[in-house]
Amino acid sequence: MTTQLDNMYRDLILDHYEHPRNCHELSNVNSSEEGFNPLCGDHVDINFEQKDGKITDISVCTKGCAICTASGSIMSDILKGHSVEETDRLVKEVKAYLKGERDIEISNWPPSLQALSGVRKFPIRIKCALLPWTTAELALQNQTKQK
Amino acid sequence: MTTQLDNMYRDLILDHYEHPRNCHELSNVNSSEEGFNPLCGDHVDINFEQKDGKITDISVCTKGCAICTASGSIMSDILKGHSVEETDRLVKEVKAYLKGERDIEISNWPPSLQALSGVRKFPIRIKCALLPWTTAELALQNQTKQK
Amino acid sequence: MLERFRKDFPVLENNPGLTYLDSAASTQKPAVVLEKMDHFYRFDYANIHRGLYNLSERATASYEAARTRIAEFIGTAVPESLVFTRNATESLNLIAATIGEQIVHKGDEIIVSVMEHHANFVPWQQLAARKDAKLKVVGIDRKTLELDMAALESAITGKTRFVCCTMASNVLGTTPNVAKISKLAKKHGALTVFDAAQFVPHHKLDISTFDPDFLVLSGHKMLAVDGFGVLYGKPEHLAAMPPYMTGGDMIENVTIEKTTYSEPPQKFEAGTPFMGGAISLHAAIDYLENIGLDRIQEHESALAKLADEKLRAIGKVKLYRKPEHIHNGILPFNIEGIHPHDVATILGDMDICVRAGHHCAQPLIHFMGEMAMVRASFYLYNTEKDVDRLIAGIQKTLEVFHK
Amino acid sequence: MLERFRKDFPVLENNPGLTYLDSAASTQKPAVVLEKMDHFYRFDYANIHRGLYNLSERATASYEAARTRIAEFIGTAVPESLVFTRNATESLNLIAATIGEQIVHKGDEIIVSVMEHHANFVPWQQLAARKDAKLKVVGIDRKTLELDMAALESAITGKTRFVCCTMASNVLGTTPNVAKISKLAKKHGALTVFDAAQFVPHHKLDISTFDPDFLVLSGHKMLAVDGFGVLYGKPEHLAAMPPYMTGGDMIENVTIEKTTYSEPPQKFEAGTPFMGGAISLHAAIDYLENIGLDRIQEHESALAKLADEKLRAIGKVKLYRKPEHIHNGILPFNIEGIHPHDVATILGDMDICVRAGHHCAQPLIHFMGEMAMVRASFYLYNTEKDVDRLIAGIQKTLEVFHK
Ligand SMILES: Cc1ncc(COP(=O)(O)O)c(C=O)c1O
Ligand SMILES: Cc1ncc(COP(=O)(O)O)c(C=O)c1O
Repeated sequence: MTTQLDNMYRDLILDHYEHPRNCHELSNVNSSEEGFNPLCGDHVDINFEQKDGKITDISVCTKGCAICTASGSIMSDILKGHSVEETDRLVKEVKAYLKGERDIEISNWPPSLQALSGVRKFPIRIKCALLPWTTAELALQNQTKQK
Repeated sequence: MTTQLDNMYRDLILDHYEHPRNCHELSNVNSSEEGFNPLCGDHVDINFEQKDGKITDISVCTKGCAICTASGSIMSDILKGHSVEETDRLVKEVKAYLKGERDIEISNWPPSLQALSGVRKFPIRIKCALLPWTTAELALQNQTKQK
Repeated sequence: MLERFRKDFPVLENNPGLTYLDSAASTQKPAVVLEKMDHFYRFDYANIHRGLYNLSERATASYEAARTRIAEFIGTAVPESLVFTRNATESLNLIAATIGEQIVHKGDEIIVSVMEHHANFVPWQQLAARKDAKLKVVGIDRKTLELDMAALESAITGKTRFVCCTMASNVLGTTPNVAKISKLAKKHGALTVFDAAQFVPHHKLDISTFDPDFLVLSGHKMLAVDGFGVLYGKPEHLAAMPPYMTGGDMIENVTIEKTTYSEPPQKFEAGTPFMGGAISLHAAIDYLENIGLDRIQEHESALAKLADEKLRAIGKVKLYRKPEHIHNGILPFNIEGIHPHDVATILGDMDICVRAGHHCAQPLIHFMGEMAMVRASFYLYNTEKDVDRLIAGIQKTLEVFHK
Repeated sequence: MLERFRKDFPVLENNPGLTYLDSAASTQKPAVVLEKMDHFYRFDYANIHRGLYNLSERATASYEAARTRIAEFIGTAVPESLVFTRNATESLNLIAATIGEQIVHKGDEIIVSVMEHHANFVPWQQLAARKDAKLKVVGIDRKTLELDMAALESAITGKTRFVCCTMASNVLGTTPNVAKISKLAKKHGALTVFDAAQFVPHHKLDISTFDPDFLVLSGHKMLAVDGFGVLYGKPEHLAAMPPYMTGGDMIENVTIEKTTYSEPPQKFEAGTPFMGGAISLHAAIDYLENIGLDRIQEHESALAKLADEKLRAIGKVKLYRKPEHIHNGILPFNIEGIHPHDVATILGDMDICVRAGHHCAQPLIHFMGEMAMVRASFYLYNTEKDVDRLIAGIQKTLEVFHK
């Protein structure tokens, strides 16, 4: 087995896959979106609770592959408590990084987020890692539009 | 130039091309048909005058290549005076011979008709030689149906 | 065994260590197929039809010889009943867009099986939607995974215009009884459309035994190159159908006011066709028949059964087919708790090529209660070593996921 | 001159004595194109899309690299605006059957030129008939053989939905002013469909200079193998258009009730595509640009002009193009009193390959008052010797017919 593969299926990723965080009912949903990846049949359901421009709670429920599930779970851990603006910036940064669009310094990212980097060596699986992020972005955009 | 080609463009053929016989008005048309060959744009117009099961007059007017024009002209010379049944048999024989469907003894054919044999070496041109004959056949069939 | 034929496949020679188990998606090509096609381009190439010179006559002859050979291969003596297309998908779309448009009306019914590839599902679903007709989906027996003939019998009525069914499921490998289906359809005046894309690489086909109205296949699934497919249609249907595409080589006469069309099959082959594809399928059929489809079927089934046995022994692997039903190389499975795409990625990393996902058969996958499946598909060039490597790969996958 | 490239073409090497003057029907293939395609099948072949292993990723990368290269070649930075088809004919049918069906209604108008190939004529004629719309046919100037721009200007109205025009006539070689046509169409809110099949082998194309709505081409007319064509569509059109064919690889989600489709270009590429064809066109473009289209155009025009001159000198030959208008290798002519098919047969017998007939452009041939024409078409691999052989062939033809 190649080290690239090892790198993608790190224990941290597998742990998030086996025990995805933050899939729960929210008392108050301010924005939501469903995402779908026809490649894997991955399906992700994202809900945000917001207050005063801050994400007060988030729910991410994934049915899918390890990469997508872990990515969504990691994301849910990180976004909680951030401002909507910060979130938007981070989502864009993660997307750009995964797609390899530009050089991005990730050493100041939370370690769990850094663990996603292994997927960059598997171009066809990048979509799996991206799905929760693009879905979150859409959810926040929808919400912005509604205002 | 190959002898096959020489054989196809015999003087007799060229003469029938330059001076096609029997393109004229009939006083009494009993059956007629137009034939069209999309390959060359060949067009042939055939009219029969019949009486008591005999072909009393025939008109064949062709706009087309040397092979088609000559074939129609030769045919017009031969069919006149034949019974409809004989004609039908001869048309079928000529078709089968040109298509190479079966061995046919042609030594008792009129020399002008034998001259058409050169076309057999040029499969793509066989259609040109066939057009007047298939059109004549259709004309006679139509007439039979009308009875 | 067929070991000695493996060396005929350059991709396998040029990628040492490759275990190619994705032949149901597309087969590799034997050198002789590539060489015959290459020879055509190096010696005989010209545009066919209407060329009044030897090169074009030779190209036309090769193209039409392929038609005759393919006709013989599927069991018809009428080469003109074969239309050349890009792939099975186009063949099916052609049927739906021509005779489908002609004969399906509001309130009519179209029957498909739940195990169709999207290519034999979506065109009918869309036709039904356009026409306000009803799409009836016939299920499969959950135990045997065979087509539910009883359900088909109760679904079919006098309003049924088409019965569209695969001859071999690309996911399950099951092979419906086409003779029965054909008979039933005829009784109700429905036309049959059989998708032989996945059948004909593995099983001897003889359409004269069940008289389909339409049948389709794809060259790239049977050792020919991609980009070339076939549509068989009964001559009387082809004669009555309007053309699908219009343009050069399919017209009889064009005036500004009006166009008249050529006879089939030219009527359905607008524009310059893929002559090289026809030649490659001709060569592929020669190659397949030289080995013998019986032997190929026997070989690939034996490998699939062996893999089935070894996977069962591992435990944790869910196998969908019963071993006694395996009679071709298609083997679908899943590992508990590991998504098929992760399985395929780990196998792929070890150069073991399998397919994972919905296999363009979402209705079936949902019917089976799954999100996706892994499919290993064996063909004539696979060996027991490929089985061993697959097993090693699955074991590795379990390790990675700490199972 | 380009003499040294002739040896790159195996058909010419393998058929000594062949004078191939039918490149406008289809070009011969350089060895490098055949080799790159062959290499693909021997090293990298697998079905693209959804394959989670290296071989499939490589195949996908090669296929998409071809898209990027072809996009660059025609002057767009958006590879997704290119849909891969079988040939120019399919590309045109696709347009007529999707957006054509969408936007043409009763009383609307479609404009075509009289010099269209049937592929860009019949689909519009049939669409107009289906929709009870009006097909307006714009003529050409009988002297210059150029498109009659004044006629086009007076034909176009606010009801015109499409202006469909060739960029180079396959019979006359004339090249309409697409920038003017495009501007005029935009002014009236009509969409443009340009047939570049005969233009792009000889002339540098840069769509950014005239911004067409749609444009089509065929690989086999520009050194690639047959069976592969391209449709360029503006991204906003492609996004709004319904799919043409449905099936695998073009869907997002299929349930028994409903199907949703992928984004363009996948939406229009149902089923397994012709990957080898894409790779061959990629290689062909590299080869063409390496020589330079300017040089090719110069070379072939010089040969056509030389032939023109020598044919005029014989007398009895009717030449349709004015020498000063020749700027590519297409040369139509007729011999008085000898049918074009007889001319081509005699030339063919001498291994001189020309085309005779209506060239899939019957409206034009009739407009010119002819039944048929002979067409010699020169390309980069032709030489002055080919011109000499053509002249000798014509002289022989006159002899045979005692002229
Ligand atoms: C101007 C023009 N358009 C369209 C076509 C059709 O090309 P294809 O047969 O490759 O679809 C041709 C080829 O003859 C052509 O010359
Ligand atoms: C059963 C079946 N039908 C149709 C198809 C579609 O074949 P193609 O992509 O060659 O059109 C496939 C290929 O995946 C298949 O397995």
